[in-house]
Amino acid sequence: MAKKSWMYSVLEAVQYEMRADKNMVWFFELTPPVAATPGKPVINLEKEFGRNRVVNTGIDEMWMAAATLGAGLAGSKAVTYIPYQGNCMCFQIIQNHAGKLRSMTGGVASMPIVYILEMTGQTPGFGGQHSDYEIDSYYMHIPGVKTVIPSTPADAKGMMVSAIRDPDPVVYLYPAGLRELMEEVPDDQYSTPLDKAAVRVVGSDITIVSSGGGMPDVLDAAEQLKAQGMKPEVIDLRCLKPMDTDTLVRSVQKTKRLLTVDQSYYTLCPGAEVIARVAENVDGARFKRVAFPDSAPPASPEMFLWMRPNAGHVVAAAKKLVG
Amino acid sequence: MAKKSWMYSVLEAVQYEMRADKNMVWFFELTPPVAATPGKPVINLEKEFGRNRVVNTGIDEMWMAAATLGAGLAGSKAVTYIPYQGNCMCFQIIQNHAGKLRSMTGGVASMPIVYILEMTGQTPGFGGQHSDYEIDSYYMHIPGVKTVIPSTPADAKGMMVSAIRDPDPVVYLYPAGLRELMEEVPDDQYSTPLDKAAVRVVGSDITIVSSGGGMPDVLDAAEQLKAQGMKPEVIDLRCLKPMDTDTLVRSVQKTKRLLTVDQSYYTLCPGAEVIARVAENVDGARFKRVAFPDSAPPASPEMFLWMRPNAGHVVAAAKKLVG
Amino acid sequence: MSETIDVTRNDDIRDEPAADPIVSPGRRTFLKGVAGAGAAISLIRAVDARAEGELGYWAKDLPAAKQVQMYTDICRIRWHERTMADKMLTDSKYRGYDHFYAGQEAVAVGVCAALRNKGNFDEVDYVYSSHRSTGHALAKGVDMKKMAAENDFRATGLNGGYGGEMHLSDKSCGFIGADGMIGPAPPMATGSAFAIKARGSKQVVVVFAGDGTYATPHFHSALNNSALLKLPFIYVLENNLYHQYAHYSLSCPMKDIAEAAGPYHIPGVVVNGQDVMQVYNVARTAVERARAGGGPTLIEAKTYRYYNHWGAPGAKPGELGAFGYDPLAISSFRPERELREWMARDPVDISRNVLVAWGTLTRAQADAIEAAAKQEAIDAFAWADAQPYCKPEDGLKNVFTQGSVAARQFG
Amino acid sequence: MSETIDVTRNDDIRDEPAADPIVSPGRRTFLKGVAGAGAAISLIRAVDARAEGELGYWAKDLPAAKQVQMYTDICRIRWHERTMADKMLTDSKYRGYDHFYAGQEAVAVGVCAALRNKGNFDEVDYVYSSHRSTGHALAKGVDMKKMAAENDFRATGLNGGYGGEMHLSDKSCGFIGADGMIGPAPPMATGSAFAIKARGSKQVVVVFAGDGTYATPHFHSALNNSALLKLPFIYVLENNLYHQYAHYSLSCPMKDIAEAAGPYHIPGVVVNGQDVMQVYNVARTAVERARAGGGPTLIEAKTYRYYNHWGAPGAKPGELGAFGYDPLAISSFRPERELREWMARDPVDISRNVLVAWGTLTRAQADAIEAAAKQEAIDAFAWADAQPYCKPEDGLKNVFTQGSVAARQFG
Ligand SMILES: Cc1ncc(C[n+]2csc(CCOP(=O)(O)OP(=O)(O)O)c2C)c(N)n1
Ligand SMILES: Cc1ncc(C[n+]2csc(CCOP(=O)(O)OP(=O)(O)O)c2C)c(N)n1
Ligand SMILES: [Mg+2]
Ligand SMILES: [Mg+2]
Repeated sequence: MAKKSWMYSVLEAVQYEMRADKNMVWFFELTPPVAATPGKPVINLEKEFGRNRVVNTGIDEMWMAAATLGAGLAGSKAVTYIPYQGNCMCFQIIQNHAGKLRSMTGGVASMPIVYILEMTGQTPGFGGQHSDYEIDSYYMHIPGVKTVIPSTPADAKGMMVSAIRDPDPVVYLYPAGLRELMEEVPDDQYSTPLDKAAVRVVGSDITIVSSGGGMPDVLDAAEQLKAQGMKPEVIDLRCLKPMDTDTLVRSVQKTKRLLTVDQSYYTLCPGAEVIARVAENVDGARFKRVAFPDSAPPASPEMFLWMRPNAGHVVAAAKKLVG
Repeated sequence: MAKKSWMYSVLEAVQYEMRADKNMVWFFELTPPVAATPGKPVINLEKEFGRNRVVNTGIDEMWMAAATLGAGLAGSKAVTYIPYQGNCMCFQIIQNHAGKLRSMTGGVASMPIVYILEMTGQTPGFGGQHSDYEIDSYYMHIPGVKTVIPSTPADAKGMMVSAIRDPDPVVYLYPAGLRELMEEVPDDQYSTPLDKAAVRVVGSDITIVSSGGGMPDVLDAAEQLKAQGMKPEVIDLRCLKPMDTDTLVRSVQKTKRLLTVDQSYYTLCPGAEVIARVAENVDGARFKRVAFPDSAPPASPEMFLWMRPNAGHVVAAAKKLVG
Repeated sequence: MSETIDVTRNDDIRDEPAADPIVSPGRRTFLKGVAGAGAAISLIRAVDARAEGELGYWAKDLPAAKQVQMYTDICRIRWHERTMADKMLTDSKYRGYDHFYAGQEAVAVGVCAALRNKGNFDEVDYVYSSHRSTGHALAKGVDMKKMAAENDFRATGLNGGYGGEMHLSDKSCGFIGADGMIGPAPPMATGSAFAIKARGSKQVVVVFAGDGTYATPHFHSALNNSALLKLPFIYVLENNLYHQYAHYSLSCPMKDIAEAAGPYHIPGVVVNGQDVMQVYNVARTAVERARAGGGPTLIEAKTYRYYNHWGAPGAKPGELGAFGYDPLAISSFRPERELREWMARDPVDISRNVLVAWGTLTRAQADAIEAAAKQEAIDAFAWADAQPYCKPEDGLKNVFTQGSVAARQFG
Repeated sequence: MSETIDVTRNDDIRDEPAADPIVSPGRRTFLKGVAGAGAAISLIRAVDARAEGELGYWAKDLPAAKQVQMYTDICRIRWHERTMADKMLTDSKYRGYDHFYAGQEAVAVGVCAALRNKGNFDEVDYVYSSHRSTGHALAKGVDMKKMAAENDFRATGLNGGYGGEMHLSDKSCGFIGADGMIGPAPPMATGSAFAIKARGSKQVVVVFAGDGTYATPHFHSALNNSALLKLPFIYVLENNLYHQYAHYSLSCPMKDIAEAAGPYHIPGVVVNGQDVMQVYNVARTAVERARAGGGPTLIEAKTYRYYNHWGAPGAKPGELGAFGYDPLAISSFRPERELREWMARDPVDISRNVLVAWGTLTRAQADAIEAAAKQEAIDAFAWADAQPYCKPEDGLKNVFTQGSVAARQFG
């Protein structure tokens, strides 16, 4: 047990699995799989496992995705880490091949692979392509891949273990804004399921649902609301697909108020699916979404920070919905 | 006025605009822009405007999308027709470039372009990649492009005129299952707005919302329901983004029942957005979705036809919701 | 050769490329040198090599049984195609569609004859195929009956009726599978080759891909990454001159697509795809190179398809090939004379003539093999016809390895 | 030349490539023949051509004013970079980040000197740029003040603060714009070239792209389609040896990336990117070819960046270049000696020395130009500093041409 960052927790999980399985491979692009955390040994997958298993490619995320899939089809576990700039370069391969091959081959194809897709959305000043947070929606519509988005270092580790051990393709979204989060994470290998949401705060007045990069602000907002006497229930989706409908429905049956919070664009954000599932199953509830407007994020910090959902927005929206 | 097919209506619109604007170009892949309809002259854009303006490319839909965008940035109106097999090969270009350049350049970039993206979803026997109907969701989450999906030849023409004349990029989805639809379509050039849903059937008991390839079955179901004494209101979305929230909300305020019908996969289908928008604005309504399961479409006709939403499914779901 | 010839697949023979026998070392060394040089441009023209006394060194070493197996497989593919075409044209209950491989048989068979087609999944060589998959599947060792059932979407088909022709897959012989998209298969195949190199399992990966794949962005990715990483990967580009209704010159700026290998500093080889022995020679060279860690090869096989792009339009029951069908009056639609010219260089005839000339088979034996192949195809389609249809609810299975997804069409 | 030199941009001079004067026809014809041949492999090495007495024919014909403008632009870019580096290192209120272009100035200036940079939007030549955009923008004619304001996200910046460095765009001089993604800009640029050809407007499109773009799938698409359609398109590949922290040999199987032009049957030219006159020569040849309907050219300019990939880490205020920064102890991080070696072949020095050697300028005049360029940069950043910040609500504008989108962050 030690305080670990998101990426350290992930690489710790990977290192363990790569030691256990000599065939497992890792594809990266330019940024080596290296992580350090105070008091723990540096993890450097490239150094430890060599360039024969841990390969640095050119700038070709389509190839990374296709090669990862091909490695999986050859029976080797494979993971790739795709930087956020390339997280849609690989889209078609995941959508049309990784997501469909098991069904199309009637169960013959086996793909024990993980796509770590970096997301940004956190950095003012980079503009449109380098500050966007939108791929959660694109990837959760794809059938045949499990799309998850851990929001804490501990989940990051446990869900990476499950993702690697899962015989099906997993899209593992990494909101890079969580890079600096640190928490106590067990040293042992453990697994966290790929189909369960987490109730982070138990309450009864309103259900607030978010995921990934939205969670820190939502938890902050929940503290503020509690300080003001409200009892919010906070759910971290964690798994976008399959989505844990039961946990959502059970909560809103209790609270009758549902607020979703997304850093993704409003139209067809994950919250739309959350609301639709709950609305199909719970009568007489009230609903509200907080999300990024349907606009590419402008570079200017003034514009960007005003548009990106934050704790203040969540507090205000929750009060409106409950009040 | 004459009976025209979907594609004839579209090419008629394009032919008129290309005659009016000598700079306008068309990119296609293998299948030439040719359409015939009884009693009317054959339209052949390649022949009429020559290979200098109407170009046949290799199998490279990424290039088609990028080249269309580049032509637009150079100030020329440009349209491309991308076959369904390639309708995600071009995804990243539309998502990250066409969709963002206007915002990223602070309004400097101008992109008078149209992406006709063919969809399938209708053909049993082709399997996973050749029978899917899923891109409506992917493309409607993108900001900065208008995503429309006409469902009738008359709308196909009017919305194509608007799309070409629109200064912004338009993703114009073409559900190829509508290929055989014929209806009276005016010969003159006219335009249909890119942001208005159409109320196809006026009713008061339930609002049924669908789009594109789902419409024929929904209209059929509405007839059956009317025959059984129900008064369904049927809305054809037509415009997925921006979505005509007003028309939806007004209808459900009246009916208090909302059924959405999609051939897209359930999770994050367009109906999720429809329900979420209505649920945010109408209290006390009841909601239900009919959609394709979260699975790639199997090739076997028995499996595929059982899974694809049809009129019978809509009738049964409507009765459940109203009853 | 004994007088009775067993035309069923003899995998023990097919799976062992003949051991290196003693032949003129000077000549062999020369040929190997050229093929393996990895020079910037090592474009080797093998077209009509035999006519010029240049038939490569490998084919001449083949044991008779192996030669016969290759001829047999060509016949089996041919009669599978012809039987299927007749089925489509005459049986309205038949639901399968197909992209026919007839005319290109020597490519699939010549290449697969140089591969390991049996063994554990980490021993057998892998083949990635295209939308035009039936020939590749049979050459690799897929069961004809199960394939025929799959192509008509039967529950007991090779892939349970989920896939059909464009998604055939059979791990038992290393047939990773067909893919209906143009482009992605080659880079996917390089990923399998990477996994093989990483685990040291000494397998080789072949992708069969059309001339249409040259223009895809994936072409560059597959060749560049496999060259950089020296992967055991062979790109067999079957240049049948057309993609759908477009002549390849519309999307390729060169005459020989193999020229594209140059900048990657890997061998680019042109071969006469009608002659199975010539195909075998270049494939075997590429396979040895790949297995020895020498990296990838691009093989361009010049060939032709006897039917149209898709289905059997223009064809008549009992007759080979499709003529005179040009629905859209497309400018670059193939001329009928071109087709007749290629049919005069038929892969079945060529392989039969070689074996007769070499004294491996008599004409009568060769005819018997072809007749047996025809019967096998007829039997396979009859078997398929008797298989059960799929259960609708099974459509919710096989999304993931375990369980099934929820029905959503009922609301 | 008069003693007083105006260092502000003189577009009339910059926009007219010198008319074809009388030079030795034999030599010119030879050079044109080589460059324009479109032979399968027309790889021309221009590195050190001047040292070997091979300086091309175009540069020698340039009027003095044009030569001076090129030198001036090199100085302007250099001092823009240096001033911005100092700003980043010393002014905590400065919010801009940057990918520095210092060291590569001769490429942007040599290429843009061969282009039309003024005129209506259907007359001016187009430039597509990369994430490393400031040098390209200045060479093409973008206003330095407005660019500096944009890079600090000011409301009155070139793009209203929406874009920043990676999305600079200015139609008035044909600067279509920067793009932060690696790959898509080249195929997009070919689309502009297609539109130009279709409308017959005789413009030329240049894309500046790094060595990192070679490995992208888009590289093949851009070259293949522009070759097939004979588009007026020039791919200027600035090979500065690294993409981020990876040496280009990790993703390119050849020494000269220009070799990749071969299979497309278009010219592939290597040029010394430190010498503006050599760059101008090859660019001018490519531009004339493109404008005359001869199709595309791939130019590989060998060059180097003096700063690290991004921002100013390792740099010190007032000093040129960034040394000794290697945060991740990355194996292929550039060695300090490599940087020093390239700085010894500095584009500012080289262009200054050429002009002094040719008698176009005295050293004193050249120094005065550089001093004025420095002052211009200082003034530009001062102007930018005084500009207003953006209004938050304006973030909802510019999604579409008309109107604005709804705020959604408030629920
Ligand atoms: C990405 C993509 N675009 C378009 C298609 C439609 N399509 C199917 S086969 C084909 C032609 C392929 O030609 P080629 O690669 O030469 O193979 P051949 O049919 O000649 O065997 C095309 C364009 C597709 N399957 N995938
Ligand atoms: C598709 C994509 N993948 C990754 C990145 C991240 N990235 C930004 S710049 C860069 C290196 C580019 O190298 P090169 O093309 O040589 O240009 P240079 O930086 O040397 O000017 C990378 C990988 C990106 N912007 N886009
Ligand atoms: Mg072909
Ligand atoms: Mg570089």
